Amino acid sequence: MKEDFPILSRQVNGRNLVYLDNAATTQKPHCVIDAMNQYYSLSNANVHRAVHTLAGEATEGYEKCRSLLKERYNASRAIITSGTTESINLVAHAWGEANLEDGDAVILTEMEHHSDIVPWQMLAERKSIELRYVPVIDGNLDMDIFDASLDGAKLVCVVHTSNVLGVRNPIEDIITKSKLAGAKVLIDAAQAVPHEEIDFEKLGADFLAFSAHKMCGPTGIGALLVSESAFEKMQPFMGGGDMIQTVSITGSTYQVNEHKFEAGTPRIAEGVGWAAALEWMSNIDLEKHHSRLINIARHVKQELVSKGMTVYSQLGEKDAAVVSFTHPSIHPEDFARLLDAQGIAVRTGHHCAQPLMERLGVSGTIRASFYIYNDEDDATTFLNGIDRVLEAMA
Amino acid sequence: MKEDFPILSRQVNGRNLVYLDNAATTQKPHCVIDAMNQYYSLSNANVHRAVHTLAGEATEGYEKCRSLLKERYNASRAIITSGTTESINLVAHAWGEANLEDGDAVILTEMEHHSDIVPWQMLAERKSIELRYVPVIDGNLDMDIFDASLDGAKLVCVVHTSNVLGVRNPIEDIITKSKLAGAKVLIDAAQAVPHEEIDFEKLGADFLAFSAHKMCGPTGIGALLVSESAFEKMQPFMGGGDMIQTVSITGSTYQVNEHKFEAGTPRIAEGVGWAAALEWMSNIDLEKHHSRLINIARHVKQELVSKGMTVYSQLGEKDAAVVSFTHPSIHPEDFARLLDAQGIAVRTGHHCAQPLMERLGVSGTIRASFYIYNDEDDATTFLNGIDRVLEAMA
Amino acid sequence: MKWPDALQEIIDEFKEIEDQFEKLEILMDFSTEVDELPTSDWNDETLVKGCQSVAHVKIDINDGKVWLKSAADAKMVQGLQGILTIAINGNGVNEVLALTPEFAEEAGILNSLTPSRSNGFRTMFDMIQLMVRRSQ
Amino acid sequence: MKWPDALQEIIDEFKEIEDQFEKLEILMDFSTEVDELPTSDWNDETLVKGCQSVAHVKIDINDGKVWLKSAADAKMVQGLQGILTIAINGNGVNEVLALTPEFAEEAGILNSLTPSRSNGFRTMFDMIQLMVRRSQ
Ligand SMILES: Cc1ncc(COP(=O)(O)O)c(C=O)c1O
Ligand SMILES: Cc1ncc(COP(=O)(O)O)c(C=O)c1O
Repeated sequence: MKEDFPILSRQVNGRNLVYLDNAATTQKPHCVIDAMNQYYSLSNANVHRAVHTLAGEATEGYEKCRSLLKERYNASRAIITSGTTESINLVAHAWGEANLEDGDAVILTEMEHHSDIVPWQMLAERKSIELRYVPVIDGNLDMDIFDASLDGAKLVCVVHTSNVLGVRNPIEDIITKSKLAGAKVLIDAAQAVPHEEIDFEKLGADFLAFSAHKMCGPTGIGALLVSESAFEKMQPFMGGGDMIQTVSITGSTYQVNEHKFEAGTPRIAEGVGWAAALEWMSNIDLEKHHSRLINIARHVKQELVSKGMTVYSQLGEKDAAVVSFTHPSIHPEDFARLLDAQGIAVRTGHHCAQPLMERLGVSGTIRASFYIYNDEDDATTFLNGIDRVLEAMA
Repeated sequence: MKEDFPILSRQVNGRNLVYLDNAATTQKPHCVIDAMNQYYSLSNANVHRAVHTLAGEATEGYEKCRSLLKERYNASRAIITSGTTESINLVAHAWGEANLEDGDAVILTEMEHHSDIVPWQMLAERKSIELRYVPVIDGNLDMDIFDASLDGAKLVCVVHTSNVLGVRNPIEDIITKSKLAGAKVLIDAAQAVPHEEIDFEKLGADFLAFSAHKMCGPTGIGALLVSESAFEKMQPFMGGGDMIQTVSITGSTYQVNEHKFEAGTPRIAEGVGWAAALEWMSNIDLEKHHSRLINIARHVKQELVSKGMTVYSQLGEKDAAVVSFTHPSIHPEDFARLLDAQGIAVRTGHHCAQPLMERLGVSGTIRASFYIYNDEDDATTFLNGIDRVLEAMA
Repeated sequence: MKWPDALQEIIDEFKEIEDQFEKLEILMDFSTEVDELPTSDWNDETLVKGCQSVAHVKIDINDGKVWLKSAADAKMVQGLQGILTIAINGNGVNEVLALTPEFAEEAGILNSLTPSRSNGFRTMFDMIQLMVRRSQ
Repeated sequence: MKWPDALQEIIDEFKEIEDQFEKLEILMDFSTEVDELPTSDWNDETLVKGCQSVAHVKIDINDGKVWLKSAADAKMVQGLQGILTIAINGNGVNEVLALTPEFAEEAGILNSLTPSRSNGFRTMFDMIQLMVRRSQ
């Protein structure tokens, strides 16, 4: 697997790179890099409106990304955005503005990424909407409080898999209960799609947001899957070319399909690159990798605990292989920098989840997140790297 | 020059590609393609928050794009967006919502691209704002009506260079008068930055929007330059990671610099690619190319007229080399398809400027737009191609 | 897939042509095969939506046989309509419903059209079959 | 650029080290050089903004000589503060104002830090010089 990823043969500070910052962004296989290269070298053109050959190829390349998304996730509507963050903001504007009213409640959780908090706080400032946060206890959502919060909620926004703890929330349960209570459901699947297969239709959620760059695809592109019933209720968000049917100085009419929400020249090369990533991933057995990686993560956790670290990740059966920890005295940034000096890339800080940090009672953690190209050797190098840090700081 | 652009040695329908759809998007030189390739192969990581080496390189690469933009255009604020369309929508939301009030007037022109019309129509629906359209006469803005419209206007939105006619509007005059009248000014520079040097500070506009893909850069990225006085008055648009300082369940505080408007993982590889394009362009003498291209365009216009076509472009001294025309009986799409069969790429349709089409009294035009890598041979091939179409359709 | 003879002949004719320009010329020649739908019969039901140029189609069924009337402003679309006219006119409902739009790809016509245009063609094709199904 | 002797010595020391880990160890060793700013003196004026970890700096000028007091929670930032302490303490106002942050790059320290961190360092450095200028 590693040989598919050019960056993994790179040296950092004189050592072979061990990349364990996968929850932030994943690396790209050759085929993805080549697809974009090829697009720019052979087919680059603007899409949709022109009749010339390049424009046809560019349109096919871009729209193929959409068809692959619909196919892979079993969705009838896939809006292409710039990433999870824009996808969620799109829901807040295109659906929220039109369908939420003063006094309505939106349920969030303390485990959300800032991208699934701030858009709702901003909406709550434009309208008087009540935001109800489901607390986290022992690294999991407090489902009793969730149940109790449902009454009067019009929308439930929940992260499928936490980028800090790796915890995979009981979203099936959450969706069922929310639907029963008459609430729409938005799933932040940024960390989910890289780790498990998802059937959007079957899940029954209304919105599912994710980014290409966290699943071996390019930066600058992501998607929002939408149920038909929610799609019908969405008003345009950004205005411009490609999202209109007619424009006159007295008013405009809009496209009826996903293009309605894709104003302006779209992310064409990015769509081509993501399509290549989706095709590449269709040959990857995520489940097999998942069990392999969760075992590695559990081993790493055990070792870290025995070395005196506090580990916040529970690493349950279905959780992602994300190990968040702190050392009782070494500052996370010193820790990360000393690992980087050994070629090991991990992340430190609040991971864009400050409310969760507050709940955990820390200002930040060190996070090692494993992905399909990581193996036991990486874990060993990482643990040896930790030992060297502990020795140096002793 | 052509050898710098890999796509230009491609064959289309058995002929050498002659690419004359540059107003839709431009081609990319090797160095831009290579820079992105290299980024993904060597430095890919998420930006800003991590301390590891790759993240440092990625951040430097992305932020270099911003510094180059500020330097090239002499601007103190450069917000990176997904393109002109998002830049204009950003102004409508981040500045418009906070600074326009019921009853205020916004001036647009009939020459605007849909991306500079629809966001204002949508804002006008959210607030009662009056939209005043400056008409086009003989291919130019009616400046008398512009002058008469200024009273009570809070914002003037005008396209620097038309994507349909190539006409370069008297924006210096427009800016001076607007400032005198106390109105802010937004310039749609999507077609301007590829063709002329721009000094944002000196121009004195408040907002300048453009896209990388129209100036040899990648898709999926663009910018909004903002004056300090307007920047201070902008409220956040999209919420998420990277645009906040702190997030808690009781509320959030925002970044104070451009990051405030760049929510979520940014367009990292795109920033790296655009930086390469900006560096490449810094060695291009745009003025020299401009006089070369406008002469080619004028020659093409003359020939088209002598062949019985109606040409809508005036092609004045400072206009871009964009030739829009129709044939009295041949449908534009048939025309374009028969040119494509000869390897010649032109655009047909309304060019996302339906109000202008209405004014010109056509439903669409055929548009040949020339760029720095086009030469007289391209013009000759194009004109010969036209002859073959005329013969076939005679 | 096996096509009706008349259609197969057309496909073969196109396949023999290499030059794309000539292919389009032949395509336009088929415009003379169109059984013209007069503008007075144009309405929202006959309009092909999603097509970049204006196109209209209408179906009549007489004694179980299908007849296509159509019109378009672009010559290439007329050409496509002409081919459809040959493939459809005078054939039984079941034969028409058995057609698929892939013949245009096999003939190399759709290849020469952009997706948005080929979508227009698919839309037109689907519309015709829907009209046939509804008129039964 | 010519650096003050004490600083030049430090730069040379860093330049001799190849291994990045060792470089960081040496950097942290300089944390002992910090003249500690007690938490009771921390305030919004002393806080270095834009630094990812908590850092504070304060300047005293006595008889035209500058003295730096500082504190930070991360050891590497303390190390940087330690180097600044050596470069600044007891020197005249003009000497301090003549310093530029590039010495950290020359020593290969900034290279080993990310831009956001090096921005933190630059911010800290700029803050100190501003404080010196203001206290004159
Ligand atoms: C004048 C003008 N304005 C705005 C745009 C929109 O740019 P983009 O599609 O890159 O957002 C374009 C290009 O299509 C243009 O030519
Ligand atoms: C759970 C979660 N939600 C949302 C995001 C935001 O994704 P992006 O930055 O790609 O918009 C991330 C990644 O940073 C994430 O991990």
